[in-house]
Formats: sequence, C-alpha cells, structure tokens
Amino acid sequence: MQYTFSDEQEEFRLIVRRFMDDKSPTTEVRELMATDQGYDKTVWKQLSQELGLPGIHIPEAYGGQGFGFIELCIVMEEMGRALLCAPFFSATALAATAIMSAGTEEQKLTLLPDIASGDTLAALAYNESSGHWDPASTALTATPTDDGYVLNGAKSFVVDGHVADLLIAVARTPGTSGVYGLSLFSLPGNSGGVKRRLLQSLDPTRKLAQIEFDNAPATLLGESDAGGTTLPHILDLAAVALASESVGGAQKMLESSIEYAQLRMQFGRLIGSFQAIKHKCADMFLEVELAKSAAYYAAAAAAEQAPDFPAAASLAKACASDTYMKAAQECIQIHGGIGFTWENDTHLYFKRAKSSEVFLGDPNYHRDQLVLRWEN
Amino acid sequence: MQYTFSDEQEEFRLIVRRFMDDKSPTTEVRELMATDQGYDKTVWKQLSQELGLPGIHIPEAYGGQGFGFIELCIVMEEMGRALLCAPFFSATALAATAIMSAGTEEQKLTLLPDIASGDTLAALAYNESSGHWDPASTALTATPTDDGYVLNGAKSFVVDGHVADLLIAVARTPGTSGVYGLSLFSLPGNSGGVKRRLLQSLDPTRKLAQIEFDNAPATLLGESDAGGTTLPHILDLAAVALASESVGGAQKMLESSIEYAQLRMQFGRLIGSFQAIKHKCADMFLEVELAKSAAYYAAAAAAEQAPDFPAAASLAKACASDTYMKAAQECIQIHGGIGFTWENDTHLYFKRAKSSEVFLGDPNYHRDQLVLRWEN
Amino acid sequence: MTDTNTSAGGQAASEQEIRNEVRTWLEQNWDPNLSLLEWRKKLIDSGWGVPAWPKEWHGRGLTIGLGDAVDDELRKMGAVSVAKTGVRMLAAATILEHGTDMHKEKFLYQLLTGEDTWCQLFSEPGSGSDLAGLTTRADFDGENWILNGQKVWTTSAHHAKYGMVLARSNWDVPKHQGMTYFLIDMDQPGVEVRPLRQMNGHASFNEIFFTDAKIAPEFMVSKEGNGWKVAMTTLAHERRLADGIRSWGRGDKGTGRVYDEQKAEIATVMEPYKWYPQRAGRVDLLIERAKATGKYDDPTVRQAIAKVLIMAKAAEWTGRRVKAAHALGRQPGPEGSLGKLAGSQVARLAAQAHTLIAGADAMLTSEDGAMDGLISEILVSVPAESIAGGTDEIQRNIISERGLGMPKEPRTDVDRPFRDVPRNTVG
Amino acid sequence: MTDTNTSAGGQAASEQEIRNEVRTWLEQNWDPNLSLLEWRKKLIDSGWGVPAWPKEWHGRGLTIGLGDAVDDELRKMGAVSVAKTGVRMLAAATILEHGTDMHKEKFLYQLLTGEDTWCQLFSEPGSGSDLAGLTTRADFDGENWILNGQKVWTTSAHHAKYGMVLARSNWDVPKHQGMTYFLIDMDQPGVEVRPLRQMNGHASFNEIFFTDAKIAPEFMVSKEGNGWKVAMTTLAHERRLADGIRSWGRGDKGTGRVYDEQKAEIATVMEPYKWYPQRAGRVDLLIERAKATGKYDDPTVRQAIAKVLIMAKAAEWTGRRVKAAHALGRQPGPEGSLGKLAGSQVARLAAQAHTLIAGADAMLTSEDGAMDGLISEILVSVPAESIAGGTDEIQRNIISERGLGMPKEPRTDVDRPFRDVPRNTVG
Repeated sequence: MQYTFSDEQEEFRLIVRRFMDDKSPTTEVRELMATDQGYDKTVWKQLSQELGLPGIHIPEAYGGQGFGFIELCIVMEEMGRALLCAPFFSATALAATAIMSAGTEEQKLTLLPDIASGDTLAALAYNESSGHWDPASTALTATPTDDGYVLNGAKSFVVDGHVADLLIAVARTPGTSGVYGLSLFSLPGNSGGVKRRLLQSLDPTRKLAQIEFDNAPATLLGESDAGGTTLPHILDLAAVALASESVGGAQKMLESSIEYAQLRMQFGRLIGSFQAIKHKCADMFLEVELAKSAAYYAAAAAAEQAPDFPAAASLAKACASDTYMKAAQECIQIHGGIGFTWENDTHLYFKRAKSSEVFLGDPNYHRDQLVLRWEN
Repeated sequence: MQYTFSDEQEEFRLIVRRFMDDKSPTTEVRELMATDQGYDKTVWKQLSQELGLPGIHIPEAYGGQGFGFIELCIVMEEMGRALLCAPFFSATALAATAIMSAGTEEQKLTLLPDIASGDTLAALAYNESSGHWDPASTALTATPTDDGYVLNGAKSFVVDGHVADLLIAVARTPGTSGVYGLSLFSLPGNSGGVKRRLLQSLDPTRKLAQIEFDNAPATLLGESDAGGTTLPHILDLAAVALASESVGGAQKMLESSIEYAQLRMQFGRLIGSFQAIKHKCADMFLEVELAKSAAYYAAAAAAEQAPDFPAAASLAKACASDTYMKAAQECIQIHGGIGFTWENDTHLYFKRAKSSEVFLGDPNYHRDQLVLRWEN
Repeated sequence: MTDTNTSAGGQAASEQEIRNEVRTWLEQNWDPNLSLLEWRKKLIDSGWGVPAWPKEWHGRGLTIGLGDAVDDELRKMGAVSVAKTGVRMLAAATILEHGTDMHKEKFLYQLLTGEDTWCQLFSEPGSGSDLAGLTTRADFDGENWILNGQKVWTTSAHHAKYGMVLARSNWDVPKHQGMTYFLIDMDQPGVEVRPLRQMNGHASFNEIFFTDAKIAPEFMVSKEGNGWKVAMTTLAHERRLADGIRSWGRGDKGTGRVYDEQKAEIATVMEPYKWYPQRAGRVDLLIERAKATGKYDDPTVRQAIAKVLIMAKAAEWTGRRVKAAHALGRQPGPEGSLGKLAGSQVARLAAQAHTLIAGADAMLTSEDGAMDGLISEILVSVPAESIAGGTDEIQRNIISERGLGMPKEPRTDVDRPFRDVPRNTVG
Repeated sequence: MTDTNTSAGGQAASEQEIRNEVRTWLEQNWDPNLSLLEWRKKLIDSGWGVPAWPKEWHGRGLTIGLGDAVDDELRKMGAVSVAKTGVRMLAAATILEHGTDMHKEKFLYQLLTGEDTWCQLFSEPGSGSDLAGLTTRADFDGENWILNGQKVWTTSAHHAKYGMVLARSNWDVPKHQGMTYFLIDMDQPGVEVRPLRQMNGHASFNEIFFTDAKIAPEFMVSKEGNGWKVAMTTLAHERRLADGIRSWGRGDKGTGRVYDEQKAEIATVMEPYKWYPQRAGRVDLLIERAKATGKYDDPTVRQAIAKVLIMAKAAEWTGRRVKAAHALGRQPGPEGSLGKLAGSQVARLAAQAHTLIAGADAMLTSEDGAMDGLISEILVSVPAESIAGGTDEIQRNIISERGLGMPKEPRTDVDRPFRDVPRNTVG
C-alpha cells in the first residue's frame, strides 16, 4: 500500500496549489458564489488546457491525462483548500467516474474525451429529495421505448446540475424495488422533458440543482440493471474524493487558526501563547493529520483495488467530514467575534464543511457502514 | 416543583455528612472492601440507631422515619461522596422501595419495620446474567404450589445478595413472556434451594452476588402478574437513587481535583494556574452542577409524583453516570501518575463510577428511554 | 406630577398595600387609547413606571421585590410599561449610580418614555475578551474631549441618540486606570455608524468610527481615569439584559393605540435579536423535527437528541435551583456563572442533532431549506453562541478563578503603563 | 575475536553483500543448542550482534539501514539476537554517546549478553511533567557523590544491576544547569527498591529511595551540571523503546536451549508490560466482542465501535505515512509526535465501547468477568494511557510549540537559581 506521495505527486500538488493560489483567492470565491453560474469560464478553460485537470484520472485512451485516483484526490484536496468554484467535482470526480465505472467501451470513447478536455460539463443526478444515500431509495423511473428510454420523476442535490451539458442519471425499471432494476442513463442537460432549478444552498460556493424529468428521453449507460453492482463503488469513490476536498479545507482552517493566534494579542500576549488556544490547535492538528491519513489511505486503496476499500472509504468520509466541521467551528471560535462576520473568510469554509458533512451520507451513516463493511 | 432543598433538608445533609466523614474515611473503605461481608456491623448499627437511615423514606406506620424520596437521595448522595460500604442501597433504596411499591398492606407491616430498624438486610434480586435491564427479559420462573410458589432459575448482579436476610425476587409465571406474568416474591436469604455466590466485582466497595434458585419456596409479594406495572416505577426510583449516589462521588472527584491542583507545583507554578487544568476543572464543575440539578429534579419529581418523572429519571441516570465516570477519569488525569496508583484514593471512586455506569442500565439505554418517554 | 405618597408616609408598605395602591391607580389612569408617549409620561409621572428608582428620579424608592410586584400588577392589567428595551436600562443604571444631577435630569426621562434610544460603545476590534485593552483615545483639547478610534458589536447604534462610551484618556498608567467613561451624542459629524454583516446574513451589530468626535467635559461620568469602575456597573446589568430579551419580544396583548405603538417599538428594537433563538440551537424543535422526518425511529438520532435534552434541561434546572436558593436568602454560589457555558454546548450539540435530522436538506436554505430556512439559520448561527457576551474560554477562566478559587495565571499586562503593553495595531 | 572485515576493506559494502556475509557467518555459527550466554558472546564477538555500533565497541560501524538488514537476516535464520529488552538500549545509547572508555569497557558487553539489566532513574514524585524540576540531590563529599532522594515509575528496578540516575548537584544555577548524570550500582545499602502497586492491581513500577547512596566520581557521565543534556540522549531513544515492547514480547520461535533461555528472559522482562495492550484499549477485540454479545445489532454500539476504529486506523496510517516519508528521505514533520495523543483518545474511546458492549458484565472481574477479566483489565488500565510517558497536556504543549511553532507561555522557573523556584516539598 502506498502510504505517502511520490516525488512526482508532490510536485503535481505544488503545481495545482500554485494555480489555486493564483486563480481562487477568496475575493474571487466571493464574486463567483454570488452568481447563478457559480464558476469562471476563463479559469475553467485555463485549468483544463494548462493543467488538464478535468481529465486527470481519465485514461489517455479516452482523452484524459491517464493519472490515477490518487492524483484526482490531490486535486480535490487542493481545490478544497482554495474553495475553488468550478465544476470539477461534478464533472470529473462524480460524472466521469460514473461513466468510467458503468459505461460501455463505446460510450467511454464517446463521452469521456469532452469531459476530459473541459468542454463538456457533466453532472451525476443520483440523489432524490428523500435525501437517502443508498441506491435502493431511487424512485426515478426509466421506461423502455422503441429507441431508448424515457425518465420520469425528479432528482435533487445535483451538484452543478443547473449548468451541466450532460446528465448521468440513476433510475429504476418501473415495478422494481431495492437494489434491483437500477441502471444509469445519460442525456443532454437541455433535453426536452428536463426542467432544472437552481436550489438555494447553504454553501453558495457549491451549486445544487433540482431536476424534474417528464418523459425525458435518455440513453442507457452500460448494462441494464447493473446499478446495484456499479453504484456502491461509484459512491465510495465519490465519498473519498469529497473526503479529500474536506481534508484540504480542514487544513486551511488549521493554518488560518494558527496564523490568527500568532497575530492577535489580548492581555498583552499573543492569544496563541494561552494553553486554551494552543491545546485547541494541537487537537485540531491531530484531527487534521488523522483525516489526511484516512483520506490518503482510502485513495491508495481505491488505486490499488484493495479489498478493504469500501470500509476505508466510509472511514475516510466520516473522519474527514467531522474533522472539517470541527476545524471550521474552532477556527471561528479562535477568531472570536470577527470569525462570525461575513467579511471574514472562515464562514465560507464553515458552510462548505456543513454541506460536505451531509453530502453523500453524513458521518453517522458512514460510521455504520464502516463497521458493517469491516473485515475483522 | 421543589428546586432546592429546605433548610431542614440542608441540616439533615450536614448531619449525614458528619457521620460519613467520621465513619467512612477511605482507610475504612479500604479495609471493608477487602472483606467478603463488605460492611462494618457496628457502623451499620450506629447508622440505624443514631440516624435511622435504613428507614429514611419508609412511612412511620411501617416503622420508618417517614421522610420522603428527596431525603433518601440526600443520604445516597452523601454515601456516594464518602463511598460508604454498607447495605443501604440494597436494603433501603432497592428492596424497601420495591416492597413499598408492590407489597400488600399486611406485607409492608410485616417486612418493612425490620428493614427500617436495620435489623433485616434485604436485597432486590432483579437482574439476570443476560445483563438486560428491561423487566421483559426476566427468565426466573415462579411455579405455584399448594402453599405458595417455588422459584427456579438464577439472578445475578444482586447488590449485597450474599449477606441479605431477605430476598425480593422478580420472577414470571412459567409460559408467559414479555412484561406479562411478572410478579415479585419474597423469601429468606438462607431458604432451602437458594445457592448464593459472591461475585468478583470490579468495584470491591459494592458487593454483588449470583443467586441460584432450585425449587426455592417463596411468597408472592403484592398482587400476582402486577410486575409489568410496578417494576418500571421501582426501577426508575432505583435509578434516581443511584444517580444521587453518583453525583456525590462526582462532587468528591471535583473537590479532590481542585485540591490537588492547588497543592501540586510543576514548572515553578501551581498546576491549577495552567489553563489546561483550570479549564478542565471548570468543565468538570459545570458537568457536576448539571448532574446535581438533574438528580435533584428527578428526586423532586418522584416526591411530587410529577408526570415527567420517568423521563426525568432516565435523564438523571444518564447524566449522573456519564458525569461521575468523566470526573473520576479527569481526577486521575489531573493527579498524573500518582492518580493511577493503588495508594491514591481516586481509583476507588473510578471503579464505583464504572460499576454505577452500567448498573440499572447504561447511559445509552437511558438516553434512549429519555427520548421515548419525553412528552414534547 | 402627582406626589402619590405610598401609604403610611415614610413607613415601609406591605406588598399587598403596594399592589392595591397601584391597581387603584391603574384602574383610574390606564387607557389603551392614549398614545404610547402620553401614557408613558403619565406612568412615569406617577412613580409607578420605575417604582424601585429613587423618589427624586421618577421612582418611589421601593425595594426590587416590591418593584417586581408593581410590574406584576401592570402585567395583570395589561398596561404597557415604560421603555425597557435595548441597552437603555444599562445606561439608566449607570447614570443613576455614577451620573451627575445634570445627567439624570437630561437623560432619564426621555430614556423612559422611549423617545431616546441608547447604545453601548465598549468593545473594539482589538479588544474583545480583553476589554480593558481598548485603544479608542479621548484627548482633552482644553475645551472638549476629542474621541478617535473604533468600536464594534454595537447593537442598534444606527438609531441610538446617545452612547455610553469607554475610551483611554491616559496611556501612562496601568490599563485599568487609564480609561474614562463618557455619554456621547451620536448625532454628530465625528461619529460614523456602519452595519456589520454576520455569517448568517443578518446585520445585528454596527461598527462605529470616531474621528475627532466631540464630548463636552460635563458629559464625563465620574472622573477621569475612573472609567473601568463605571463600566463595571454597566456590565453588571448586562446579564440581566440578556435574560430580558425574551420577555420584551412578547409585548403586551391588547387593542388600542398604545398597543400598536408599542408593537412598532418592539419590532424595531427586536430586529437585531430575531436570530437569537436559532443561535441557541432551537432545542424545542428537535423531537418534532425527528418525528416529521421519520428520523425518530433511528436510535442514533435519539441518542443525539437525548444528549441535547440532558444538557438543556439540566442547565434550565440549574438556573431554577440558583433562583430558588436565592429566594430562600442563600448566598448565590458560583453555579450562576455556568449557564453561558452550558448554553454554548447545548447550541453546538443541537446544531449537530439538527444536521443529523435534516440529512441532505441541511445543504439547503431559505425557501428550499427545512422549515423555510429556519433549520439552516440554526446551523449558521450557533457558532456565535460560544463567543458573544464572552467566549467559552473566558467563561472557563471566570468559573475556575472566581467560582472554584483556582490560582490566576501570571499576568504581564496589568502592572505597567499601558503604553508599554504589547497590543494589536488596529485600523 | 575474528576480525571479519566487511568485503572490500574500508569501502562501503552493499546491502546484498552484507546480507550474504552475515548469512554465511550464521550458517557456520548459529547453534540453538548453545546456552543463551554462549551464543550471545559468540554473536557479539563477531560484530554481527550490534553491527551499527562502532568497530571498537562490539559493532561494525554500519549504517542503521544496513544494521536493520543484518537483524533481518538473523530473524530469517531464527537466530536469537543480543539482549535488547528493557531500558538497556537507552543506557547503551547514552554510554556510547557520552560515556568514557572505562564506562564502555565496563558496561556494554554484559549489557549485550543480558547478564546485566538496567533501570532508568529520572522521574520523581515531585517532578513528573516537569522532569527538570527534580530534587534528588547529589553532594560530593570529597571522595564520592552522595545521593539522597526519591525516584519513581522505575520499571524492573528490583532486578536491575545498574541505574542511570539524574540528580541535582548545584542548586544555585537555573534548573536545567544544575543536574548531573550518573551510572549507579543498584546493589548497595543506600538504595531501597519498593514495588508500587497500580489501580489495576499490577505492580509494574518501583519507587527507589536513596539514602546516602554512594557513586564514585568516575561514574559521572559527561561533566557536573551537564546532566540534562545527557538525559536528552536517553529520552530521545525512549520512544523507540516504546515501539519495541511489542516485538520483544514475541521472541524467536524454535526449539533448543538458547530458545528456552530466551523465553525465560523475555518472561521476566515482559512481566511489567503484560497489561500494556489492555492499557491501549484492545481495539482488536471490539467487533469480535460485539458479535459475541449480540450488541453488534445495536446501531448505537456500531457508532461507538466506528469512532474507535476511525481514530485507531487513522493513527496507524499516520504512523505509516511518517515512516514512508522518512524512507523517501523526507524531513519528518511534526505529525510524528501525534501518535501518543491519538493513542490516549483511542484507549478512552475503546474503554467506552467495551463498557457498552459488556453492559452489566462490566461490573465483574477476574474469572467472573468478561473474557476471564481481560475486559475489566482494559477498563481499569486505560487511564494510564493518557499519563504514562508524558500526559496529554504535555503532549499538546509539545505539539503546539514544537510542531506548530506557537508561542511558549511566559515562564518563571527557568531563569533563576533553582533554589528560588517554588516547588513541591516531597517526602
């Protein structure tokens, strides 16, 4: 198992970090989060053309960079650290991963190159308004027609669903239940019968959409009824990508706390010299390092197809979500009143942490999964 | 609702505390915990004759002092504070309460006076080796005979069961299940068919026994099949008595921590001047005060037969158990290495806290009960 | 002004006598169709508006207990009381204790009628937990005190007529000895008020910038360098204020001009406080929400709810225990200072439980969010609970030092000229 | 002693060459039917016992990495190594770095053969976290150093032949400058060893009382007043020791006299450590126990187990991450010091989970307890995990100051004569 990054991976991280530092200062984040579109097309183009990030883990055969899941997670971590507003999580980490896991060879050749180049924004329409994260809860139906399928029902919490050119939707054959009869489908975002609405989200840096399907024509992605088999793995990969993003955000909260504690004076001393603050930072540091280790391990387990990957994925998601949330909370606390203001950047991270906490299943859900998946 | 103690109650507490300070220093506790009997007959006699404690909440009509449940809890709190080794919890808080709740008028007149005078040691044989705390889990059977019943099966975790003169046992009519068919029975501790064994307990200051019943003749206590109705209330009262005891122990741990932090020097300063220690003590203090409030409220709710008593009982038990355990743990931590030695008294409390944590249901169990019992 | 002597002249009247007297007066005078100002003037002039205040200053010199009895009679009658909202009662208490007769004459009456609103100008960006480290400067130019600096966390400053301001007048003495307390007219060119937006979107507080703001010397309270002591009086009343916010929010029920005007007054004053219940975690909603979402059936959700309930109820009972002991005439123990710390933990635990219950819906807000955004408002408001009014860390210092008598940390900032104490450089 | 030059004389040999060479030597010399002492003498004399030690002192001057390769070959062959248990390797490292030739001559050989055991005498009842505040005094009487005072937490002192002892020789200089480091013969009238019983019933440590114990001046290590610096060498090797305890416990597998004697040696040395796995919380047992008791079906129990697993696995992976980075030649970051703090939390959480799983059985111990008392041993052992080897509070200081570069607290004990520093009065 790869426990640390190779020199090449460390180098790659630095390149990504430099790009983020340059393109995603919080002034930029604040501007973009106030828009409906939610990202900057020029930056997305640069990120695609200069760094090839949208195709990072897509094989070269499909127009991608041919790196692995570990590199994808490095990108997620750095984006989380910079709170980059861009449709990377949606298109690459979620949708491309789904296509790579479930699509036929022909579909991969057709769909992935444009995602890899950044030209196509894709989104994974999985979750529904019930808010459940297990595949069995899918209610959207896919009814076979002469030349494909039509989808009926609705999806919610679709990351960047409002701007996606391509939707990958999970639906079930009418009359089926549980994990049986689930399949993935692809359809253009602007298809007839598709009604999209931007949701008002707690975290304005991550756009969510509700999508209604009214006899929307769609193409089967991969094999019929295979969703029960492919989805758990897709969701695990997604959870680890999100955990990586959270780890990046948590690290930023730690750094911000320490920086402030070393600047701010009260009672004639730097507040960072008080044990109450020092020990809080030591605990944050411990938690952030543990969350990193969990996310890194899970990424390596995915890359190496280790048998404990499902357990590791749930472990990483639960750990990173709790850590990010706590770190953001403590960062506000260490900043005191100023940390609660709109002007201070901490709340941007706090809100991302809160939304990441529940997205793809909250820590309670993943803790339970962890134990159930554990091979003692 | 009575939120604080009356002047008379405060005066009574002082008298009990003085007695405990005098008769139950930890040197004495250490001597008694090494014995099988587990208590000092002379002290028990003084406690009975001078203070009348065994009859504290038993009505005067049955030979008791005629005080209420609040006074019983005051006694429990002070005994917990001093770790008194005596069969008070078993005989008065558990067994006498059970008799008062379930017995017939005649039985109360027969059984209670000798408990109130301290002459009869009674014990409540409720729990079985399954370790479950809900009445439905009772497996001991009571088969009717011509002149009463015979008990078959076994009880475990019977506080002071090895020395009890009188056993109150919960058993079910053969063939029944759930909360149906449960009744209480009384029988002498040395009856034929009763085999008692002192268990090796983590907390040597509280003796536990296993009791096997092999066609042991017993007398029905109160009405047949009424256990499903009487037991929940008996157990709630017991839980509040135990919570009170825990609060006394937790308070002692807080005081011991503060005392040590104000004596011990490291780095040229009293360790109590370090925020790490101060803030720990502030948190302990908060928790102990909250646990007191919860226990006092529950005691008052019992005394006043308030409708929210069941919820309050579970709240108090969960809160006091967690608080005592945490306070004992932190007290060891503040003492450092010395706190982990046999010589230091902290572990005596730690072990009592651990055993009280699970006795009558652990905090998880009572938290669940609390919500289920809550009237929103 | 009618000099309504309490029965039996100088002798102490019984509570029943007082209650009878005020009821009689109310029966004769209370009229919901008066304007709010007319009624309040009548009430103040009678001495029943602030009966515990001195007779010379609109009161009757009654004990606090008897004053409460009078208020109780007003409530029973449904009669509107004098203006008590906002921080005005902190100003009143400070002026009564430390102010000159001129201050009392000029400020108290319009404060009680509600015509003048007040704000408190203590906290600064550079001195939050360490209030005594403030650096707003007051320099005497021979004619006036000239104020320069910045204050923050000032509620309702945008409509306040006057402010209580604490500023540093002497930099060459230890920090606590160099501050002076002033009453400042907010309506002048040197005072700029800017709303300060919070992470939850509300703007309940203001930043105040003083640029050569003027204060005539007679508006100093007590003497130069005595500001800390005066401020202690103000702060001592602040906790009581926090308790009061809930009760003001209600207002009196009834119809008539006076009620309508009071409702409008309350709406204005309560505006900055409307998210306060959410900040505290809305424990009251937990079980209801769990049942509505079906999460009640999940034992791990019940555990989370139970943890909140235990803390919240035990804290509530602790408060009642303190009050009950106080009512029996016992010395209040240190347990009184615990409520704030418990409140922070309750809020944090409640937010966790609300998140668990909301699940994916926790990602949504406003009309898309659970309970039309109320739940998301809880989630983004609770972080303030452990900061506002003194951080948890400061509370733990206070509890351990004052409550438990633990030794103080060695300090390096109190025994030398403030000029030499390391401090933040603020904008 | 055969002077087996490594291949190509003075030139550095490759790992493969070294492995071949030691394997050849072992094939010729390893004999499980020798006595443990005979075999070890042979091994030490060959230089393969401690190959990373200097050639003059029983080694071959190899790098640590190559030394590990040699150990690996011994393991592969099933050959028993030199004595490495207990604190002897701390003594060896300290003597090698700071000792005189006489010290090396006198102590190292018997230390490696296992004939002499050692103990470490640093901690005192009055100085735990603040080791440099120790008050055991060393006074020179013109002929010998005379030791008086008390040490504590000394493992295996009852069978140790020698001790490393730190004592105060000068009270008129700052605390860190007044200590001196000695090697003391434990077998003398002025040294009394008393076992110290712990709350879990074991007695793994000892208290040591010095009453005019004598140390000849030549057994001072380094010079008078330099003890703190020398002690740092000892302590730097202590963490490595903690990691080693697990691997010693195993011993080598095989039959023959040398194995039997090694087994006996291990049994004696490991006796004080037998509860250490329980102290760490026995995370490995949780799921098995939950399944065995039926508690696995309770979602709240699964939550509790998951919380332990998350911390424990993440801490384990953090350790591997540090090692992997180290292997790539990267500077170790501060994350190395986190393991201890994580371990405390794992232990505490594991005890909670074990309690939840055991239910009422948590009240029982020994044969009546769950797993014949193993579970109750966990419950009464975990409190030591957050204390032994440096309390959590000290770890947080170290992590924040050294790891995160946060400012130190103002200190009052390091810049004046130790005589004037307030301290505990100890028996």
